[in-house]
Amino acid sequence: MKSINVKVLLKASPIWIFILFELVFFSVAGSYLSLSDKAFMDVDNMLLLLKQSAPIGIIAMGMAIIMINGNIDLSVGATFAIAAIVLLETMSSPMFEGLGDWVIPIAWGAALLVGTLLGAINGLIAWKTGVDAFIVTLGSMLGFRGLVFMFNGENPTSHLNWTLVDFAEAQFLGLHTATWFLLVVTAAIWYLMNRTVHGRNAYAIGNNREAAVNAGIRVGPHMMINFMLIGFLAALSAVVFYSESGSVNPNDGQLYELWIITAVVLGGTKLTGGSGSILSTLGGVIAIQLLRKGLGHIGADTSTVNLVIGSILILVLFLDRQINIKGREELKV
Amino acid sequence: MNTPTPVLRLENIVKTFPGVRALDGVSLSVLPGEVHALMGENGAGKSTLMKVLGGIHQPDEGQVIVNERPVVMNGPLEAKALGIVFIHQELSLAEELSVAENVYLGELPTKGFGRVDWHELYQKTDAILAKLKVGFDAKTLVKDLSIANQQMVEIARALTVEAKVVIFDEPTASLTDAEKRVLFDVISDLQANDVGVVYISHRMEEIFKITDRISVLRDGQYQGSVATKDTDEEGVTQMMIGRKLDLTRKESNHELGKIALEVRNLSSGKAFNDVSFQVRSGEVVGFYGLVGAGRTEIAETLFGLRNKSSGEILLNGEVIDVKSPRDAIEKGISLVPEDRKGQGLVLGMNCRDNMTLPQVDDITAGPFVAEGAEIAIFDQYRDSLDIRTPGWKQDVGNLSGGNQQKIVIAKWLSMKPNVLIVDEPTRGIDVGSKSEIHKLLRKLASKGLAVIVISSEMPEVMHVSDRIVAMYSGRVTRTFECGEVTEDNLVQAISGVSKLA
Amino acid sequence: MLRLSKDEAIRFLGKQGILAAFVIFMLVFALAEAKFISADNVLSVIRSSAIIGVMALGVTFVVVSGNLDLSIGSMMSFSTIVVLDLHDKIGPVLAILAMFSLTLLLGALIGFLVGYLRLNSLIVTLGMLSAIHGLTLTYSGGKNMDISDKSSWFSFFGQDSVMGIPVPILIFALLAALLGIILSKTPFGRKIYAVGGNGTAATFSGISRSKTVFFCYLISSFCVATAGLIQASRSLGSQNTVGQGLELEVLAAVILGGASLLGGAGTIAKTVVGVLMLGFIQNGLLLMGLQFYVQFVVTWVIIILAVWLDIAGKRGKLWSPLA
Amino acid sequence: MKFKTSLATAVATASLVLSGGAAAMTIGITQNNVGVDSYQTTYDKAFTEAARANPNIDAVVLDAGGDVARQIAQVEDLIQQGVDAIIIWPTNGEAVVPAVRKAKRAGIPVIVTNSNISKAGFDFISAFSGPDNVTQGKRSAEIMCDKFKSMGIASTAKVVHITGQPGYTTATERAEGFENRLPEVCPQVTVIDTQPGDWNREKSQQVMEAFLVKYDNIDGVYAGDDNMGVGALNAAKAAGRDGIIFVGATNFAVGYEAMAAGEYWGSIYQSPVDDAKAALQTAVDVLNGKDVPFLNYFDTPKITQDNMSNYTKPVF
Repeated sequence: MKSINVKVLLKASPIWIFILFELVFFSVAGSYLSLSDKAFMDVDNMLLLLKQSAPIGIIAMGMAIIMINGNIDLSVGATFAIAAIVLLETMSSPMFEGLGDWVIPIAWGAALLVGTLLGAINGLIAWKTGVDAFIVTLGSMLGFRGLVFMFNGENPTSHLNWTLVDFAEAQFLGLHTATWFLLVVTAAIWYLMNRTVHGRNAYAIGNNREAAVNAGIRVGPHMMINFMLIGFLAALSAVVFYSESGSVNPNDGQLYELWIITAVVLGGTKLTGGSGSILSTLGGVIAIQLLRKGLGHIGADTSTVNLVIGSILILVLFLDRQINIKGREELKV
Repeated sequence: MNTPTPVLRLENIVKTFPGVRALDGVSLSVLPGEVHALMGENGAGKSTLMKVLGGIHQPDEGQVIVNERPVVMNGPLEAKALGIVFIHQELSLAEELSVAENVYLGELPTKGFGRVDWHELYQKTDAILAKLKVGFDAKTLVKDLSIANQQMVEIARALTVEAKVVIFDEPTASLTDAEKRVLFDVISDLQANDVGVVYISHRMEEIFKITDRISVLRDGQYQGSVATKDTDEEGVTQMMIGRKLDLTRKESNHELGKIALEVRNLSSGKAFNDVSFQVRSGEVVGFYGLVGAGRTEIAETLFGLRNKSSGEILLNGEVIDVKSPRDAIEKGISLVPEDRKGQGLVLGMNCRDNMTLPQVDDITAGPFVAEGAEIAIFDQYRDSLDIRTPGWKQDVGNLSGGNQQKIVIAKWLSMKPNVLIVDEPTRGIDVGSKSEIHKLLRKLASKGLAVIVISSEMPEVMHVSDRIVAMYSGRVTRTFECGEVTEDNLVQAISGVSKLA
Repeated sequence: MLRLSKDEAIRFLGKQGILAAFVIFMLVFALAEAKFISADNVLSVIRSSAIIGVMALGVTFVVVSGNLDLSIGSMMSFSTIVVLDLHDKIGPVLAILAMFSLTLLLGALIGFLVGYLRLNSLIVTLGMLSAIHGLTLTYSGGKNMDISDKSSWFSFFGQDSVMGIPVPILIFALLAALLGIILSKTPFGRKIYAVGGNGTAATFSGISRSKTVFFCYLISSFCVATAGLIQASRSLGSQNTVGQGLELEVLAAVILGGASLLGGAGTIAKTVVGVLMLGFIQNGLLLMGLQFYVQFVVTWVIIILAVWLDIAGKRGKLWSPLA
Repeated sequence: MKFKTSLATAVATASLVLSGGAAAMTIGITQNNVGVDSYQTTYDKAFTEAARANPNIDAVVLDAGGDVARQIAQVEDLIQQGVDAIIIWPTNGEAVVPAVRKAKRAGIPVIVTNSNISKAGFDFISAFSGPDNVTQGKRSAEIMCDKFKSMGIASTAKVVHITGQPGYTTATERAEGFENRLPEVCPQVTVIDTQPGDWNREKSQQVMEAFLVKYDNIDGVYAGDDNMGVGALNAAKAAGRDGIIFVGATNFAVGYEAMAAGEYWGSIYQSPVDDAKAALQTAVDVLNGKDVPFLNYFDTPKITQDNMSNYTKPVF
């Protein structure tokens, strides 16, 4: 991993080839079909691509850990919405009125804390009751969404703070604030999963849980930490996004889990756990955003976007299987 | 002669699970530098005892004493810290990770803030691998290793700490002879360093080759310990099952019938090549060879689970084409597979349903399954095979290994096959049930069934077979008639020493 | 006197916990609000549960076979839109036939992908969720579909009653009885349990795993088509998104009924209990004047408790032994 | 197939660009959620057609699919592509304000269509084009009150109210208009319950089913649009409750038919085609430097069983 060059990346994960293919396709198709004078692969457009990948991307990093660990989290969309509400409610709260813009770090902290806490609830239930994470988070997907509605009924929660909006819209070294968050999170999670004991143990647990238990790895706490991490990241994603937009509908974040899982699977992470790469997950996220952007660029409508994304997901799964098939004489089970 | 202080003592260990008294006052002591065999039938409490020793279970009563100090161990890491190391029977590795990460699983060296110290990790692992004389290094991914090499990784784990006691649970199940020798060298090294070794195995020849003392458990109770040199197989068996075991083979006293199954020049991919043999009705043909020699793959091809690449299969003189297990079943071929829990049974299903699974389409009343007829089948085979279960409603997952295996055999016998293929019929089954199953196979043959027995245990093939087909690396090296087989020439045939006969 | 040890209590709860919880719920609601157990209300709850219920029957087959189906909501929108559109064009009979054929075709496609190509069912049906939604929008051009003749006999399936019992309830009951018998009494049903319990062992017993899974999806899509028929007939018009999100409600009902997502366990009768329980909770909370979203939180708690008790009963311990 | 036609459209427009030289203006639109109901779909089609009919206009037509994040991304994309004007149908009137500010800063005029953004964003937009939803709510209240008076139950009538999607400006404004006007014209009529139906017929049907269980006397139903109104009507019919007065808004074809059948009393006539054309025209006017009223409403009259013959059946 010392010399990360493009070639190694391509070999390691076909997702980058897919992205390349998308870029070429949309550039060529765009030059015939698009109304825009600017090319699809314009630098500004690519920078925007990264920025727009951030809300899904930041959470996807958490989902990658969870899935590598052998679990799944269906509740992230609802966690995202709750964190957003906490952020905006805190900023409008009369309690912090005298603080001026100093309310911002408090609001951020509160949102991140709540996100982490919700993750911890999922982790704790899965750990202590032994109920499968799929079911635990399917339940909390409903439950957390219920909590979202309890804040403000079915009304949106809003608070526009222009200092915050300016911060969120800023560009540093050409990259948007959201992009920086995405990149830093990616780097941090990459480091966590590849260089630390926690990360390596998470791989081991996903790979062979029995073996990990026998080796004395405490499966429960690792699982709990991972759920707290994804809760934190879902909240971070909300913090970054809603700092800029300033208003959350109670339905926001719905179906995010589906997009996120799609991105992680496109990135090559196995649903059975134990294998998966953080960099390829970033690739999966970018591939989906690129697909959406590209289809919009060439004038495809909603129905087409849905059809194409659904089909590509199945196609990738199919190709992955075809590539890994060993031959006609394999055992047929 | 003064007795050295035991490195490990167990005193009156009691462990109960809901409804079961798994360990009932077990005492045991392991001396430094001795190899101590622990034996017992399946369900005798060996695994529970080992889990107590490994810190996975905590005893309800009694004490674990390490170096004359009573200890309480809450988890495998604490056990390891006390110098008790456990080598598991079933491969317990994370395949996607490197060899080094597996060897130090659960205790990766760190350098602050939870960061892994890769340099130290690789260095230490390579040092251990060098001792084991293996041909791979610390950075290799486990998934790229052969099964035998994976077992060596498992063994390497024992050498990561200053072990006082190392427990081996059936370590040789998938090792070649050469690898076994390395393992035994490792064990004698440990011995030389005054480490106590607990060795669990069903394989008598190994027990008598390397152990100093033998302790026996039966039904969760300690039956006593004897010096290995003071006893023999018969003696140990008697301690284990509480009675004498009749191991002598009765010559087949029935006439062999026509050729039931013939295989001509059969090949399938890289698994096996140009295999030919015949099985007559009334005959038991044993297939013997190392793991990976292609025996199981032949069975799978005959049963339609694998495509052949060339050659032909003849049943009662007619060429047949078996594309799926369904085809095989319809033509009267049955397969009792190698992996009882993975391939033979649906553990969450009851005994009756498991037994009638292959013929569930045929025992019907109108569109429904005829449950009465099913129960009749179950009753018949429960009686004839002496299956011990509270009733047909019992989930097979709750039965002992031997009874589970009998359910699988019953399942295929009830199909009234012409050819019965049995793959590793007694793997993981205790001695008592083993001999019952051997008798059963002989009896079936005497009733005119053509039987193929695949086994990795030499005594077993020699005991049950009329003829033995020896395989090495996907090819048949020699076919032995009943009279001409000896341990020596059989070992030669399966290790590639003797050329094609 | 009845005396239970802690272990026995856990085991009992594991086996009958759902039923016990159901009974307790009904009692509490009945005491709190007399209207709750009125015949009118009970019929109305079952009637509005019928659509979820019919789909849950099919999903039970899929789940017992060891797979998932997240595409049913999207597929139901498709069925509803297609039958409404075709009603005016080719008449009700042909429209129903065409709609069932098309929906079964989608089921067959999923069955082929999961059964024969052995692709992961979670991802396949997730992809189909999106793809079928796209298909529906393409078909309808995004427009609402309405039947112009509001007096068409087509309204029979959703709006009429036979002997005082609303037709959706009759359809639900009949289908539940039929599918219940298929799952528990026929060779095919037995094979589904085998395939879901241990697919490899089923293959080694000569059972075609591919075929079994394929037919489970076919049955699931048949149920979805039936639900779409009831839906279309009930409102004689629909938006493209009518089934959106129902997959989760259905899955919740099936899990509540005790089917294991690992496969091999679950029955139609228990699924029916799960469906009714969700329906009555929803209704009871509404009658007590609570907002619909309170029901989300209650469902969350109940699902976790139900599954927890189930596995606690099996392992004989309340808490997971996991370190 | 839709994909083909839109490709064809795009090709046609593109070739137009090539043959006839650059068109005078490029206008981008990001819509709320096409395909979720007929109104939005019809709007989408009408807008595309209107843009195609005008040789001076190139239109980039996008759809946010109801997702705020996607809509913000689309506004950014449109800014980046350098369009001349942006029309936005907000998914959330509050959340798009910063994105609109960005467009303003990039020198691109923004026209809000159909449903307004929050007041915080008024500084950054050139105009709002759409129906006057407060007035619509008021008119619905008047329709209902008049009917109650003619039935002689204006002193006792009980009404339930099914609103559109919460947080959606159209829904808030209509509800506000209705709830304010009703007590003015019929002070004794009481609104006994209010629940959202999310612009969704099925959801509204469920809400109404619950109302019917809960309340034995319901005289009138006001729904935020006809789609929901018909859902409520279906629930009442299924429960066999006759004599309820249904009043909606945004007259849909189903509502019109139900009115013709005598089951549904009245609504507000609002055409998505007018809506789309008005938005496009407003954008063109802004670009041409014409004076445009900041709140550019198009007329949405009352329609009831009595006067419905004056109106053609809506196409959606």
